[in-house]
Amino acid sequence: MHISDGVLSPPVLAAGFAIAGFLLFITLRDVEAEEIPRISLITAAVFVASLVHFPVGPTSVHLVMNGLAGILLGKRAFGSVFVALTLQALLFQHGGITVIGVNAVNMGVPALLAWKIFEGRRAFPSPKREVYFGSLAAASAVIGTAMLLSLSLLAVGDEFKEIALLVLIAHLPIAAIEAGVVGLAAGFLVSVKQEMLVTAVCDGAKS
Amino acid sequence: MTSIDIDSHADIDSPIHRWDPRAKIASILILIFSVVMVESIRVALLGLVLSLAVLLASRLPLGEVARRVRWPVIFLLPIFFILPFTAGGERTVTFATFDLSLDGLLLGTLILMRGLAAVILAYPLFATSPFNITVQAMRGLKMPEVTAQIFLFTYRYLFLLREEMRSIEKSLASKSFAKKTDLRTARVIGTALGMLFVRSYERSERIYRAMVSRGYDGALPSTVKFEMRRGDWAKSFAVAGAAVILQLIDFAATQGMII
Amino acid sequence: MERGRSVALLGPNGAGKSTLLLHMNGILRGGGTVKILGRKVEEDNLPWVRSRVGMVFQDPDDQLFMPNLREDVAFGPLNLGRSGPELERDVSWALEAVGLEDLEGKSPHHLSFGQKKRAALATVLSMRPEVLVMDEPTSNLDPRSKRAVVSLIRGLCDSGTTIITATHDVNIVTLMADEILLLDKRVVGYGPAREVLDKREVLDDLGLEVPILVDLFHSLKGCCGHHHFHETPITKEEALEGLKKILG
Amino acid sequence: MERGRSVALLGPNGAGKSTLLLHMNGILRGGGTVKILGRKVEEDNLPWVRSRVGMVFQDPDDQLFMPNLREDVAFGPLNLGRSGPELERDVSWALEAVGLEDLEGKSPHHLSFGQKKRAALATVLSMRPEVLVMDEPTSNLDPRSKRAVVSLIRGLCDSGTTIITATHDVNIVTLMADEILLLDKRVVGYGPAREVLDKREVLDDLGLEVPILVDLFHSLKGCCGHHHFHETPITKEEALEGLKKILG
Repeated sequence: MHISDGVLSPPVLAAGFAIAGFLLFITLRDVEAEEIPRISLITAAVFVASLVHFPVGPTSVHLVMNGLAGILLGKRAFGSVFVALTLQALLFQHGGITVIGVNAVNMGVPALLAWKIFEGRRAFPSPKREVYFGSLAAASAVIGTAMLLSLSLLAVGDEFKEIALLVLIAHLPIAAIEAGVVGLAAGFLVSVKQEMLVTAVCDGAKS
Repeated sequence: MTSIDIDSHADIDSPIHRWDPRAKIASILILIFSVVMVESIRVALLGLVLSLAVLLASRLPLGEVARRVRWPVIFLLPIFFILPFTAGGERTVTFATFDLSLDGLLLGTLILMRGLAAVILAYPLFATSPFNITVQAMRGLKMPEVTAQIFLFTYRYLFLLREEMRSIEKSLASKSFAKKTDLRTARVIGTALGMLFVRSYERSERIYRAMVSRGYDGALPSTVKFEMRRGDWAKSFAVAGAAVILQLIDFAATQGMII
Repeated sequence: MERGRSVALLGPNGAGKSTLLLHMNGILRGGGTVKILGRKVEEDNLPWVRSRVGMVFQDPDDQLFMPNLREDVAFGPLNLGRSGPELERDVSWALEAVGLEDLEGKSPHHLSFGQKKRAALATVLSMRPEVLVMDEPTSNLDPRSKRAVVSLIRGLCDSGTTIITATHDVNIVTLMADEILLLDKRVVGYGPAREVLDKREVLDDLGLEVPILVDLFHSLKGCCGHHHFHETPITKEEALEGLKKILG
Repeated sequence: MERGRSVALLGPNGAGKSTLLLHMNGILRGGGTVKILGRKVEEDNLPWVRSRVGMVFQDPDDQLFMPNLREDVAFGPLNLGRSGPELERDVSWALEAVGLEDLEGKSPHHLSFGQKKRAALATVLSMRPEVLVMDEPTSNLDPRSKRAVVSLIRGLCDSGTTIITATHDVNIVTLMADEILLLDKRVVGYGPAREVLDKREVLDDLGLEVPILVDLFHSLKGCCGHHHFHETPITKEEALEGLKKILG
């Protein structure tokens, strides 16, 4: 879920761009040539995955997938989220151009958080650790996003208090679904293509 | 599903299409930021009119625009309807048993108009050049090389991966799978997405090999060249000037200098 | 179309072969109507259609997504509500039919391309479809794997499954299909394989290859005026028989 | 290997064909040494190798990574430092060679599969390689597109390009290769196409198909003891010629 153009105040927009620019700089400055196709393809896949509908009773929700981006790309996830959000704004008008900075922070910082949480799995020898930590990472990423989103709205003014709360509540079922889907996807990946998860570890180790 | 091809109207002939892409992007961006920052409803209305003027000048199909504003409106309408109940303030109108905040209603209207104007402007901003030209122009405006390349490759492979995802979904449907709100659905979607990611990862390795075998070493060569002509400068000054004037009028209006 | 027959759809790229196949499974629906086993394919009876029509897509990667082969093969029957020994039986049968019973615990992703093609077929066979629809089942296979698939198709056909295959491969089509439907946006020809493949001009028009043997014997007829053959041979055995007769 | 020859690598899936091709371009490097144009492929001379050895992979989508066809075709020459009219000439020549000059502004996802295959070839041709290495250039193509690719390969070969192709397609290999290298983890055989394809047992062992015509004439020899053919015919023309002689 992202904020549209026209809602936030200039200071919030500016802060969004400043933080996003800074994070882009530090997470992408040492990218090697061979990483570029990988980051791009995973970004495209995250984009496609976020178009998938999941049924919730009579209605359905879109997946957010910033947690999965964090798991797969490590610190590169921030750039990935930034590019995916910009493309979503251009192609689907989800979000908007002036809020790219804020939205990138709201979704990209929790993606980095998800990466760190997922890294925590290595202290546990359980064979199912990828599933559990994947779920935890994904749920944290969604809830983190919802909280940052609410904060951005509150920064505009008190009149957004109720809306901010509503946003937070609306994200709870999404967090639950995302925990399930991403956890199982992480379990699948570790059994089929382990190096996809290990790579993220290496990138992290380098930084 | 919505079309994700933004190149389809890039070959129309219009003043916006003929504009140097770097100048076009910079100027329209300035106008968009100016529009979303106005505080006065009347000036926001003026901003909406300006954005429509740019849109008309671009000769882009208007039906397409109507479709594009749908999503932001779905996002903004709840705000528009909730704010009158939550904003409080001194000016209220009593409607049935509710006290509606006039300030909330005005704020909602302002937000809706600013949002609409920004979305309308975004369309001529990006749909009047093919996506790769837009990215090359962004490079001309100092977007870093790595980010530009990720944009290009992500955009290129979005279409392919979307086809792959659709094929997977067709295959699920043909095996009588129906999504439900349950753990098995989460498992099937989780592993199907996992498969999509594995394939994407492996494809990225093959792509890198193909790039290296054709001499890639991290830099993306381009044949695209831009040149600013007199007309480009004129259009840029007009649009950026409009953005500045909008802010000046807004300042005057919020200070009570004009009504 | 009769039950237990094998029909091949032949046509150039973009002739609508895959589209027609998708219609048979109700995944695409459009203006006209498609009838399967005597019933129209409609929204109401989609579950019925999909339980009877099995669909094998061209790219096996699109169809294999479970963590191991056995789960993938069990996926369809599970969706149809089968369970217990019935499920076990169907899954094991399908794995044996394609000769992959030893690999059931493997992740499909780690199989070779030829194995994946067969695995994809098994995931559909396990649903025990009455009609089996296949898009390019032999494409990209090496000759040994190709022969394995062809003999599997023949076997299924003999045991009463109706088979519809879209293919480019004119040299192999005679081994696997009784009838051929020529497609180029619309139906251009339909008939027994032998007759359709003998129509050189029609095939040329569509940019399709004339099978190597048909081509050879046509040319032979053309240049030497020999009429030793009642019919143009379409299999090696027929060609050999014919040549033997001539040579005494 | 001589310059301007066309060699086909034949072998079953997993025989190491693609791996060998990758070594030729220095993308993979391992224990042994690979020599190209008389020089070893080493870290130091990789740019030299890559400017001379053009590599066409099997899946065209992996090679068309630029936003439109012209930029994709210009990618290689630009990396080699070409520019201006020289660049223009190479790009236009490559696009014309594959017959896609009208589509140069299109993005890859608007091309058909056959067009993509040819486009991928153009992206490498524009580098004017002396050695052209291709992985399954005809796979998944319909017969018309296949013929177009084969005649393109022949043309390049005639104009002095050395061509190395990995393929399964034994029936088409005679049209495009002078020599065949049989591969199954290691080199199993090497020689003129005619001789290699005549070795039935070796091909059978590898699980490869015997070309249809070779198969037919072998059987003919086997059953009737005819020795009218000095050599087993490998093309339709040879077969026709031979049969004509017999039939008088």
